[in-house]
Amino acid sequence: MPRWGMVIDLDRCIGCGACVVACQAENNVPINTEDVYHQRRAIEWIRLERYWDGEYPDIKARYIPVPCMHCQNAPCEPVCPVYATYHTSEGINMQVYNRCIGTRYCSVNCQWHVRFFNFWEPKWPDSLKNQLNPNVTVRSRGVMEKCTFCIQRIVKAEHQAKLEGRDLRADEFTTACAQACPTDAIVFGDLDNPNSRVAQLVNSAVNERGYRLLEDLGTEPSVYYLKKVDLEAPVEEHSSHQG
Amino acid sequence: MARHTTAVTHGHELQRTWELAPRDVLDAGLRWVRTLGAGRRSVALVALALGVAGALALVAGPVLSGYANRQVWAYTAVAFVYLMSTAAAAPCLSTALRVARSHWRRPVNRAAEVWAVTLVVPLVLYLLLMGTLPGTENRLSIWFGWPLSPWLWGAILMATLAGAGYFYLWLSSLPDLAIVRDQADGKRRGLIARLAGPWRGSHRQWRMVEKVVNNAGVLYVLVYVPTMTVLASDFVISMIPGYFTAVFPAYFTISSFEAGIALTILTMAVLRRWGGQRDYLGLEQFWALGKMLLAFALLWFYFWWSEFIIFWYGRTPREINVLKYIMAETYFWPFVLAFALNFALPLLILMWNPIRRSIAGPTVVAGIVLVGNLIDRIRLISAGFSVPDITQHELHEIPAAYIPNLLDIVILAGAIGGAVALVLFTFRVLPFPSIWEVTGGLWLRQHLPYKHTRVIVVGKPE
Amino acid sequence: MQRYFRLVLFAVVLLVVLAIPVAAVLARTYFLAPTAQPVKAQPIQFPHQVHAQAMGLDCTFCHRGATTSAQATIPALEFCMNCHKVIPWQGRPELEKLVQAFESGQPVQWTKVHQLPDHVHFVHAVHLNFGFQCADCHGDVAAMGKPGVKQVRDLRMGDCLTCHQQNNARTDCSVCHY
Amino acid sequence: MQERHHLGEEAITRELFRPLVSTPAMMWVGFIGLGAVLAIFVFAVSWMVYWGLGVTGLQRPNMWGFMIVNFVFWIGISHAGVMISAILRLTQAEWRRPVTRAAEVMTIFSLMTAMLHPVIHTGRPWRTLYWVFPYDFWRNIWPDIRGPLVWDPSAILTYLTGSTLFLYTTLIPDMALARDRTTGWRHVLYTILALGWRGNERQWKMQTIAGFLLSGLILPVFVSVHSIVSWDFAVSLVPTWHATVFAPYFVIGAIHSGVSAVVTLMALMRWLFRFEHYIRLEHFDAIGRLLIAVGTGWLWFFLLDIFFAIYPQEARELEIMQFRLFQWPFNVFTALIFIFGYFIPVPIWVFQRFRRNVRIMFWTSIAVNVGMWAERYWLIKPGLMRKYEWTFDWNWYRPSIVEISIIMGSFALVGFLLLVFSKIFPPISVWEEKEGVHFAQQLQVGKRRVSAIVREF
Repeated sequence: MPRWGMVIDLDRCIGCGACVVACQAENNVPINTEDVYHQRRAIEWIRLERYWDGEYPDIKARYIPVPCMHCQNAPCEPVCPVYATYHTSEGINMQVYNRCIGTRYCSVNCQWHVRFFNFWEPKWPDSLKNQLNPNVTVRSRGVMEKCTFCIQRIVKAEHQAKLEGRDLRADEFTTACAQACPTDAIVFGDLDNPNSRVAQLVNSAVNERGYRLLEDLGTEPSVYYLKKVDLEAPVEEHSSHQG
Repeated sequence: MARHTTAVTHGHELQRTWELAPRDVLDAGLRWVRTLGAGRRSVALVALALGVAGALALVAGPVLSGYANRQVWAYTAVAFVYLMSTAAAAPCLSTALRVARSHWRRPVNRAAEVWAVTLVVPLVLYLLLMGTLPGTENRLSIWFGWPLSPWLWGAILMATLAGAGYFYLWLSSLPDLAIVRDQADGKRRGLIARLAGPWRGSHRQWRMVEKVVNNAGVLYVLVYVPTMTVLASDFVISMIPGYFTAVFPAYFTISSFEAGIALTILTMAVLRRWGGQRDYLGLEQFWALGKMLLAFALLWFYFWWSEFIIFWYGRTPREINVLKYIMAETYFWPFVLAFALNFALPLLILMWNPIRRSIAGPTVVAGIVLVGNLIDRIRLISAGFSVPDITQHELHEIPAAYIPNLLDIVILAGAIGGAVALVLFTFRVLPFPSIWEVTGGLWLRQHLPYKHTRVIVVGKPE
Repeated sequence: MQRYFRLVLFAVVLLVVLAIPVAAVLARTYFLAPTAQPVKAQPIQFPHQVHAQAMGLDCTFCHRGATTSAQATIPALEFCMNCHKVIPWQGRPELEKLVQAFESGQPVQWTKVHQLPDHVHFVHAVHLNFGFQCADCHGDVAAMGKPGVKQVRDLRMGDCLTCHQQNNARTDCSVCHY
Repeated sequence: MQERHHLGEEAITRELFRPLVSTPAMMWVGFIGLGAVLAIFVFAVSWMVYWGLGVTGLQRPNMWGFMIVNFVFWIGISHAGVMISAILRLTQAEWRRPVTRAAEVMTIFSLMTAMLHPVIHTGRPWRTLYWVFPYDFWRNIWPDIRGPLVWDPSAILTYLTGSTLFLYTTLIPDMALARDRTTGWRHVLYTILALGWRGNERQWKMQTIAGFLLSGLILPVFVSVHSIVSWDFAVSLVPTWHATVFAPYFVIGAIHSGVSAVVTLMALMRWLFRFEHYIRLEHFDAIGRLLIAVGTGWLWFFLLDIFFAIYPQEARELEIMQFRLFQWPFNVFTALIFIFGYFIPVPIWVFQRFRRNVRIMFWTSIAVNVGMWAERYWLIKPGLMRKYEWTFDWNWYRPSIVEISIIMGSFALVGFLLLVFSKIFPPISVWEEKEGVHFAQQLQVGKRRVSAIVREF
């Protein structure tokens, strides 16, 4: 049974936002108009957070893409009264849209703010209706949604492997965000498969510049970050969470 | 209506109390003041000897080995905290009963208040223990770097508590002390006369005492609760890194009230069995206090559970480590015992009304609770005093359990023995039951014919 | 009788009250069960009996996607016409409709019989590959004659889950819902 | 000092049934005023269900808002009923008699109102109902009992059932009384509700036993309800929510606000129905003394919560604590909680003179509930607004007009239901009042006549 995970190399991330766009296209994420942004109700399964390092004029922009962490010990899961959020045996924190009644408790208990609520019925312009991905459910008003690690791609690959009577190969497919990343900063794969890139990165990087967001909560996120290498910066303390 | 006709169906012993004349109360009250009796005297001497042994052990062990090794002091702290949660909690019970103006409390009050006389023992122990309390810099504490914390502020609280306790005890026994002064023989006259002061029983004095006694009791409770809050924090919470809990001080206080009630029940049982107080301490008192004990056993569980569920549900590494330390692994058996003796057994026994409405039932449960409370305190204090490095933010590795040696046991027994000895010698000075309260109650109760039966009518003066 | 009237009345009222939830649950099961639905009318009365039973065609002869993809697929009209070009159709109203549709280039709007909601992703290929027969879920369609194909299996979530459990398949929600 | 008037049984019946037969002008004002607000409420709820939660002021970090705060508030109010009637019944406190009925009714109506909030607050309320009733066993999937949101309805529905039964049990003798004195539709209604009550020995015995049993059984439910509501917040990892003290703290806060609400109700009943002979100053006195103890206990837990939240010195916790203690508008809320919740009312209650002044008791009890509403808001919102280190996700919460209408409407709803209730059922328990008259005695002690109470022993 694979255990899916992701490594995001912040040293490679240039903050282009390709991952965000790819995710929106792949997963039928509603279009975030300006209004929606102003209401703070934008839905971005992977979002790009920008923060500043240093003081003006000696200032640098830093970017950090934040998808769902797919915690192995997720705080959002036990609080759902209807099992709409759920941990699969492959380590993915799933959202079952049809089951969801929209208590939003999972979002309240998610410290990464990666769960999104459909405050309005999502609408697409007619010209865009045909670009919707048929393999992904279109969510209605009143349900939560979040990054699924492109579960439709996972399922498809698994079925393909099954039909061909073989095991999944390491890195035979990847998520939309990783696929779109021009600098290859996002790597997705099976953490338990020693041949996969993600496992190699995690195992080699844990002692060097790997960390996970809000690790001290003990939720065991499946998304690892590789710290930015700043050649000019003075040597600083390793921090377990981003500040 | 059914409730009327069942008026005088039970509590035969009780009837006796309210048929007595004030003279009988006086005789009963002065019995131990006149003579303690050989058996009781030897018990007192044994207790005193234990107390002395404990003091010697305290000097032989912890004091000589100094303050550097905190673990040696663990059982001194256990003795201190145990006295604080039993003897010092009992007067709070008497205050609660007074404020609620229940009439059955009248013979009970003194049995609870008398334990205030032992407050000197925890006070001394606290002063000794102050050396083991680490300063507040470089570690977490609720004192947030106040100057001279925690020592000065804790000491002030303890001294205030002791003062309030003695004041409350003195005030509530003032009219009785005057009776003893007027009735007792020469030997103890001087002391008692000084204690009774200028009490002449004038109208003004009575009005004042009746007003002030309640307020003194409330004052005692109002000091007791913050004191326990501070002790819970200084002796347990801030000694266990990562034990971030807000309900623990409440748990500590509530479980102390439970033990205070248990101690009162046990005192009552002893007085009833060996003190000749059968007419005053009857089913009514044991039944009512049994109910209270049951309620507080349930509260013990509630406050423990409030803490446990949050830690268990939060399951951050910090919380899991604390749970492992004080409940699940290191101090697992003490915890199980404390759980059983403070909550499970009292609930299972006292949930049956026939058991509650007996003398033996509440008494046995009171004994169980007192043992349970001791084990609970041993668990918490040992855990607190066994962490080698309390400056860290959370427990990274779980320390081993602390196993007591003989010296520790002697210290613990000595503190308890000393307290018991103090109480026994107090009975030489204070009448039991409280003469003025019981006779005061006699005035307000009458038997009246009612429909087909006779009922007790209770006056409720403002 | 008069004596027990109140008792009986009380018992009856109590039973009625207790029966309400049970009745509601049963009613829900019955009225919302897909198998309870009447046979759906199709634009062309396609006789499975003739094709699958009398002629002995395999299901996958027409539903070609079933073994390789998620959808079983309904054959295109061209596929039908491979045979029906040579089979006389004049005077047979159903076949006339077919040919007419083919000639006008309008696809036939078949009515879906086995309706799974949009949020359920069922993959035919994997199930057939595992060794299931079409009839396991669809019943003996080959024997279904005149009124048309009827849903014989419940196919609600409990049904899927039970079957998955029996065959040691994964029961993660994400197997079907995403 | 009990200002008891000697009243015959007939007089008691007549006076306590008065609201049923005559409608004071103020009552009409109440009906119309509350009804108008209620209409707005219904419109707001329909609007919200139709358009979705987009019409509220909720957004990303602030996924829970006014409605959850108000839910907690009403659950708190509902704790008064059992506190007053069950605990005081078990301890046989005489002064409970005139307020039990009102307190129990308030419990039920405020619970119903409270229940409404989380339901309309979900994204798809129709789904919530569709899956709960009737339960779809054929889906082979069950609610997740690990979730506090499953504990919540279980506890609240149990409490609602229990307190309805409790109210009904105490209502039966009065229904029989009403049945014998009415005609028309009221007679039919009361005949059904009286369940053939004849007032014989056995029936009274059963009724008494039922009352005591229900009082005892409902106590654990009473404690569990608000504990579980508090765990909705405390089991989550949100800083300042994840506090062990929440359960007892919420419960005692609930009693504080609930008993204060009972005082408000007592004063209103006294003014509206002229029940001066029944709701007497001594009752305000006694309930005031109870409130001093409850309020002080609440303050202790409140301070425990604050102190031990700061104690770990964790940046997250300190950040929020600093925010809600010192920053606008939460500094105002802090002041409101302290001043209205404790430092105005409790020192006033210490003086018997003020405890015996209905006007002062009325306004102090209102002050407590203003403070307690602020407290719930203060407890719940800042944690969400400033959740964790994600400064880019910090956000303010501004309730929309829809939410404000719902909050206003919830008060109107409870008030309206109470008014309707008092038109149909006697707002003071008639039989308990009569029983109290029988228990009251006078006792000659020396030169003084002392009020006394017959007690069974």
